[in-house]
Amino acid sequence: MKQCLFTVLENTPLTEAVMRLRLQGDTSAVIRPGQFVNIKLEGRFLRRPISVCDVEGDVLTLIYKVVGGGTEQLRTMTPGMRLDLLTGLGNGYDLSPAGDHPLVIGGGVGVPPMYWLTKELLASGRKVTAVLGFNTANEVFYDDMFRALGAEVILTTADGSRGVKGFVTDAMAGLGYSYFYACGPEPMLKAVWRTARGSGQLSFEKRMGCGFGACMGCSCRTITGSKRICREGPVLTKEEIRWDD
Amino acid sequence: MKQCLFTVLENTPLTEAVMRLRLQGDTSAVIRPGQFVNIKLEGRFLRRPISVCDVEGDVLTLIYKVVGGGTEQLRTMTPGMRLDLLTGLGNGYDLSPAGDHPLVIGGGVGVPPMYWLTKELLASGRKVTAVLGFNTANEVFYDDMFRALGAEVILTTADGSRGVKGFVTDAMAGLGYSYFYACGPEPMLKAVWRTARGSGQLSFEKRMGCGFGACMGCSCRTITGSKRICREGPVLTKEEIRWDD
Amino acid sequence: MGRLSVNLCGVELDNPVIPASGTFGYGYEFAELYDINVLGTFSCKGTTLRPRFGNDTPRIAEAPAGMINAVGLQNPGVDRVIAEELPRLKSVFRKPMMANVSGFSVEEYAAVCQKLDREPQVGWLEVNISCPNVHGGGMSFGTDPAQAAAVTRAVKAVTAKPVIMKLSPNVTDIVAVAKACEEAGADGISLINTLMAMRIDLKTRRSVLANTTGGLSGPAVFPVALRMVWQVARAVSVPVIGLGGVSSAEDVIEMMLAGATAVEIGAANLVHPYICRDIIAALPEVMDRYGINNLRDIIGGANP
Amino acid sequence: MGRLSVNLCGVELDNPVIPASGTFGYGYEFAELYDINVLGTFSCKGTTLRPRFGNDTPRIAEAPAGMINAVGLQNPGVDRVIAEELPRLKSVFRKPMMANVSGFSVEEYAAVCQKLDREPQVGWLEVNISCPNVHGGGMSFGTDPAQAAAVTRAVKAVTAKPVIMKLSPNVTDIVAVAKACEEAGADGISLINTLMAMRIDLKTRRSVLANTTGGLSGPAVFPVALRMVWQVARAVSVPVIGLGGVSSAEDVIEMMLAGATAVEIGAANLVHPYICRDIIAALPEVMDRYGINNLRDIIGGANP
Ligand SMILES: Cc1cc2nc3c(=O)[nH]c(=O)nc-3n(C[C@H](O)[C@H](O)[C@H](O)COP(=O)(O)OP(=O)(O)OC[C@H]3O[C@@H](n4cnc5c(N)ncnc54)[C@H](O)[C@@H]3O)c2cc1C
Ligand SMILES: Cc1cc2nc3c(=O)[nH]c(=O)nc-3n(C[C@H](O)[C@H](O)[C@H](O)COP(=O)(O)OP(=O)(O)OC[C@H]3O[C@@H](n4cnc5c(N)ncnc54)[C@H](O)[C@@H]3O)c2cc1C
Ligand SMILES: Cc1cc2nc3c(=O)[nH]c(=O)nc-3n(C[C@H](O)[C@H](O)[C@H](O)COP(=O)(O)O)c2cc1C
Ligand SMILES: Cc1cc2nc3c(=O)[nH]c(=O)nc-3n(C[C@H](O)[C@H](O)[C@H](O)COP(=O)(O)O)c2cc1C
Ligand code: FES
Ligand code: FES
Repeated sequence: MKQCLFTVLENTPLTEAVMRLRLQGDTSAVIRPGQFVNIKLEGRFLRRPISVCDVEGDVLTLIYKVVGGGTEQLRTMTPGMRLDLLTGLGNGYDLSPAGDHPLVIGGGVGVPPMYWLTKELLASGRKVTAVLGFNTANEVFYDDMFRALGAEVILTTADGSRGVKGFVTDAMAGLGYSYFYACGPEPMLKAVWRTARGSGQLSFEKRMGCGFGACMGCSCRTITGSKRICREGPVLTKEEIRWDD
Repeated sequence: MKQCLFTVLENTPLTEAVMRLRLQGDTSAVIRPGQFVNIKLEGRFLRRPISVCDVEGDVLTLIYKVVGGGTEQLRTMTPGMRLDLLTGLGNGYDLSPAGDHPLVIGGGVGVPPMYWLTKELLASGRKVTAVLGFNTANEVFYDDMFRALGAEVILTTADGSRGVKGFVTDAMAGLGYSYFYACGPEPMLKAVWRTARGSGQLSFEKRMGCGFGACMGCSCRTITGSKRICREGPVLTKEEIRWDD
Repeated sequence: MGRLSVNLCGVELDNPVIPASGTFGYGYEFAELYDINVLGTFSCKGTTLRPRFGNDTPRIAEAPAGMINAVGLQNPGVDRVIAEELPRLKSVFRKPMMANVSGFSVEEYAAVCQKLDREPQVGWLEVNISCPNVHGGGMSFGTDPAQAAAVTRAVKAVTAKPVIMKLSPNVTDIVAVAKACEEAGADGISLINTLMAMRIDLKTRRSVLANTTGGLSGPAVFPVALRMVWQVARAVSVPVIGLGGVSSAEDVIEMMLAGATAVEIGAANLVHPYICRDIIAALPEVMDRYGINNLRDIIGGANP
Repeated sequence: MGRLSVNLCGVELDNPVIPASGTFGYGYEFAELYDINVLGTFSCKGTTLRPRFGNDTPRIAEAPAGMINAVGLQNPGVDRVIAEELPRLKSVFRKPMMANVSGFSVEEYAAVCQKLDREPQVGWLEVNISCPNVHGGGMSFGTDPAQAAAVTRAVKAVTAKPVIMKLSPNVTDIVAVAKACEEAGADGISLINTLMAMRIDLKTRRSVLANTTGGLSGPAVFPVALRMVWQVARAVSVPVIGLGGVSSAEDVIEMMLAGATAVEIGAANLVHPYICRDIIAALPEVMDRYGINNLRDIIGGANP
C-alpha cells in the first residue's frame, strides 16, 4: 500500500452516470488486476474505494458510477486537480490458474476491473472471452475497449436493447472456458457462483472503514474462516465462498 | 442583508500576516462604513466576519489578518474562486454627528473599516485626522492610502520603529477634533473611551454565531440594555458603552 | 392537504419544517429575508419568567461540522414577549407559533406556560428541560425521568395547549425520560437539545467559552439525534419532533423515516439564513427521487 | 526524558500518542507502513474470551466529520491473541503494548485479564466497559457506576498490571462512573468510546448498518470527548487517557490541557494511515508555537 497524491488528467462521462477518471501519480504499489484504490474527498470522512481499471506507467484509469454524494463530488473534479489516494489495496486476481481460455464476467461497474485483467490474460498468450452485462443499451460502456484488446466479447442487457437479452449467466450457458473471473453486483456473483462450471475467482464489495485491514469493517465469512474483503479480498475463490442468506 | 456569491479579484499580502482581498459581486446591501460581511469557508461551520474596508461599484475590499484556521484558508484563495458572503451586516458608523474635523482612530486590523469611513467623511467636505496604531514598523499598512485620500495621518507604533512611539492614545493627546470614530482591539478601545474628549463612536468585535441577529451569541451589555454586536452594533456610541470588568 | 403536510398534536402543518428555538429569534429578523409563512411553524427563543442577559461572552465556538453555544437563554422574559414580541410577530406570521419555554424550577415552568396559555398566537408549548435545575443540584430536569415528569405535570395543569417536552441528549436512557413525560401527559416529544461540549483555546489555555462548557449542535450531532428519535418514536405513541444537525431535505426525510412527525432546524439557520425556505422548496423533488408521495406516509417508516 | 514523554500509570511513554483500540488491528498492518516503535504505545483490537466474528455487515457508515461502526468486537479470542498475535507483534514492536479487553459478564472480563496478566508484552490492560452486559439486561457495564466498579474489582483481583477502565460516553454522569472505577481500584481511566448513533438509507428505508445502531467517532465527537476528559480529570486522581476525534497535534495538546496524560487516536488512522507518526513528528513545532517546553507540564493545565 502507498499513500500518494495523484493529478487528474481526465474525468469524462462514458454513460449518463458512469465516468472515466485518469490520474497521474506513483502507481508503483498497483501490481495486480482486481486491486483497488481508496480516494479521499474533501468534506467526506471515509475514503471511497474504486477498482483499478487500467494502469499504464504512471497513469491510472478508474471507472466509477455516480451513486451518492462522494461519487457526485468526484464527478466535479477537473484536470489539474489533485486527489489523495491509497493505492495497491486488496489481493487482486491470481492469474496462474487461468488455463488457456479463461472467461471474464463483468456486470455494470464490475466491468472496469476486468479490463486490466483481460489485458494481462491476453498478454500472457491466453484466449479470453468476456461476458459483459448491463441493464440497458445506453448504460453499456467499454465493450469496444475489450474488443480492441483482442478479447471475444459477449454483451448482455437485461432488457435486450443490445446484445443477448438477459443476464450474464444466460450468455454463459453453453460457453466453453478453462477458468472464470467475475466482478459485479452481489446477485450476479451469486448467480455466477451457482451456475458456472469449473473453478474461478469472484470479486466482492463491502462498506469499508479503512481499505487496508485495520478496522475489521469489511469482514466476510468464508469456509476457511473470516476474511477482510479489503485485504484477503476483494477476490475470493469460488471454493471458499459461503453465502449466508 | 443579502446572501451573494462573490468572485475573488485579488488576494495579496500587505504585511507578513495581513492580506487584502478584493471581491466582485452584488454590493447593494453594503451601505455604510463600519458594516461587515460574513464569509462561508468550505469545511468550517461558522462564517467569518470581516469589516468592509472599501466598496467601489461592485467591488468590495476586505483586509484581514491571518490568525487561525479560517483566515489561513482564506489566504489560499486565488483570483476566480468564489466565496459565499452575507453582506450589509451591522449598523455601521453614523456620520451625521461628525462635525467639521472628525478624528478617526484605527488599531491593527481595526484600521481597514476606517478607510471607507475616512473617504466618506472627506467626501462630505470634512477635514479628517487619522491616528493609525500598529505594533511595529513592518506591521504597518494603508497609511499611504489614507494620505492619498487627503487625510492627515498620524502613525504610531508600540515599539517606536515608525511614527510616534506608543499607543494611539499617546498620539491623540493634544489633538483638536470635533468628534471621534475608533476601531481596534478591545484594550485600545477602552483606552480611547477613557481618554478621548467629547463624543464618538467605537466599533466592537465578538464571537458570532450568525452575524445577523438570530442567535444572541454576540450580545453585550450597554447602559440602555443589551445589544447584539452584529445588529445593533458593531458600532456603539461612547455614551452607551458599559465596561463590566 | 398537500404532499408535505403533517399533523402535529392535532394542528395541521403545511410542512414539517420548523426552525428550532434559539436560532430564529422571535421570527421577524428572518421575515426581513423571506416570507416566513412558508414554514410549518417556528419555535421561538427560549422564554423564561424573568428577563435574562444569559451567560458572559464569548458564548459561541466553532466545532468540526458544528458549533458550540452557551448563550444561556437570553430573552426579555415572558411578560415582554407577550407585550412586545408576539404583537410584532403578528404582522409577519399568521400561523400558530411554537413557544419555547425554560425555567429553573417546576414553578417557573408552570408560571411561564400559564401566561402563554392565554395567547391565541401560541399553537404549542415546547418545554425545554435541559436547563439546570437550581433546586435539584444543578443537573438538568431532563436527565431524571421523575423530574421530567414533574415538569410535564405542572405544565399540563396550567394549559390547554399541546405540550411538547424537549429532551436533553445528555442521558444514559433517553427512552426512560421520554416515557416518563408521555405518562405525565405530554402531547409530544422533541429531541435533541445540544450535547454538552467544550473547547480549549491553545493560546490562552482557557475554555473558548466564558461559561467553560456549552452545547454542541449542527451536522456533527445528526447521527446521535437520529438514533434517539428512532428509539423514542418506537417507545412512545405521541408525536416526536426530530432535530439535531438537520441541514437538507434528505436529512428531513431521514428524520421522518426514523419516526419524526416534524423536523426542526437549528444551527443551519445561522450559517445559511434561507435554509428552511430552501429545504421546503426542495422537498417535493427529493420526495420524487425516493418514491415518496406524501411525507406523512413515511413517518417511522424505516426498518431496522 | 524527552520533551514529549509522559508517565502513564508508572510506565514511561516516549510520547503520549496511542492508536486506539479497533483502529490499529494488532499493530503489524501498520508496521508495514512505518516503524510503529515511534508510538507511545498502542491499544490492540478489543479482545474477548472466545473468538468473535462480530456483527453482520454492513457495519460501517459515513457521518458528518466522522464515521459509525458496528464491528462488534471481531477478534480471534484471547487464547489465539496470546498464541499468535502477540508473538507476531514482538518482531515489530519492542515496547509494552496496551491490551484492550471486552466481555459480556464480569467473569469473562476477569478470565481474559487473568490470561493477559501473564504476558510480558502487555504493559496495561484497557478494559472496555461499553459492551452490552448480557446478564444485566443489555445495557452496558459502563452506564452504571456499580457495575463499572464490579468489573474493575474483578479485573484488579486477577492482575498486577495497571488497569485502565475505558468509559462509554452514553451516560448522564460520566464523573460518577469514573469515580466508581477509581474507588474500585482502577489505575487509570480512558474516555471516550463511541457515541451511540444511527443512519437510515433513504433508498432502502433501512438502517445503513445491519446492527441498526452503531458507534459514532471521529472529529464530530471531539468537543464532547474533551468536555468529558475535562470533567473526569478534575474529579479523579488517576491518569486519564483522552480520545475521541483527535486528528492533529493541536488536538493532542487540547486534550492534554483538558487533563489527559496520554491521547489515543482512533478513526483518523483509518483515513490517514500515517497520522500517528505524523502527529508525533509535528508535536515539537506545535509545542514551540504555543510556548510548551515539555508536554508533561501541560496536563490539566487549562483554566475554565
Ligand atoms: C473493493 C471495491 C471496489 C469498488 N470498485 C468500484 C468501481 O470500480 N467503480 C464503481 O463505480 N464503484 C466501485 N465500488 C463501489 C464504490 O465504492 C461506491 O459506489 C462508492 O463508495 C459510493 O460512494 P458515494 O459517496 O457516492 O455513495 P454513498 O452511498 O453516499 O456512500 C456512503 C458510504 O457508503 C459507502 N458505499 C456506498 N456504496 C458502496 C458500495 N457499493 N461498496 C462499498 N461501499 C459503498 C461509501 O464508500 C461511503 O462510505 C467499489 C467498492 C469496493 C468495496
Ligand atoms: C464585526 C467584526 C468585524 C471584523 N473585522 C475584521 C477585519 O476587518 N479584519 C480582520 O482581520 N479581522 C476582523 N474581525 C476578526 C475576524 O473575524 C477573526 O479574526 C476571524 O474570524 C478569525 O477566524 P480564524 O478561523 O482565522 O480563527 P480561529 O481562532 O480559528 O476562529 C475560531 C472561531 O472564533 C471566531 N473568532 C476568532 N477570532 C475572532 C475575533 N477577533 N472576533 C470575532 N470572532 C473571532 C472565528 O470567527 C471562528 O468562529 C472582525 C470580527 C468581527 C466580529
Ligand atoms: C445559538 C443557539 C441557541 C439555542 N437556544 C435554545 C433555546 O433557547 N431553547 C431551546 O430549547 N433550545 C435552544 N437551542 C437548541 C436548538 O434548539 C436545538 O435543539 C439544537 O441546536 C440542535 O439542533 P441543531 O443541530 O439543528 O442546531 C439553541 C441552539 C443554538 C445553536
Ligand atoms: C472501527 C472501530 C472499531 C473499534 N473497536 C473498538 C474495540 O474493539 N474496543 C474499544 O475499546 N474501542 C473500540 N473502538 C472505539 C475507539 O477505540 C475509540 O474509543 C473511539 O473510536 C473514539 O475515538 P476516535 O474518535 O478517535 O475514533 C472502535 C472504533 C472504531 C472506529
Ligand atoms: S475496510 Fe477496514 S479492515 Fe477492511
Ligand atoms: S451573531 Fe448571532 S445574534 Fe449576533
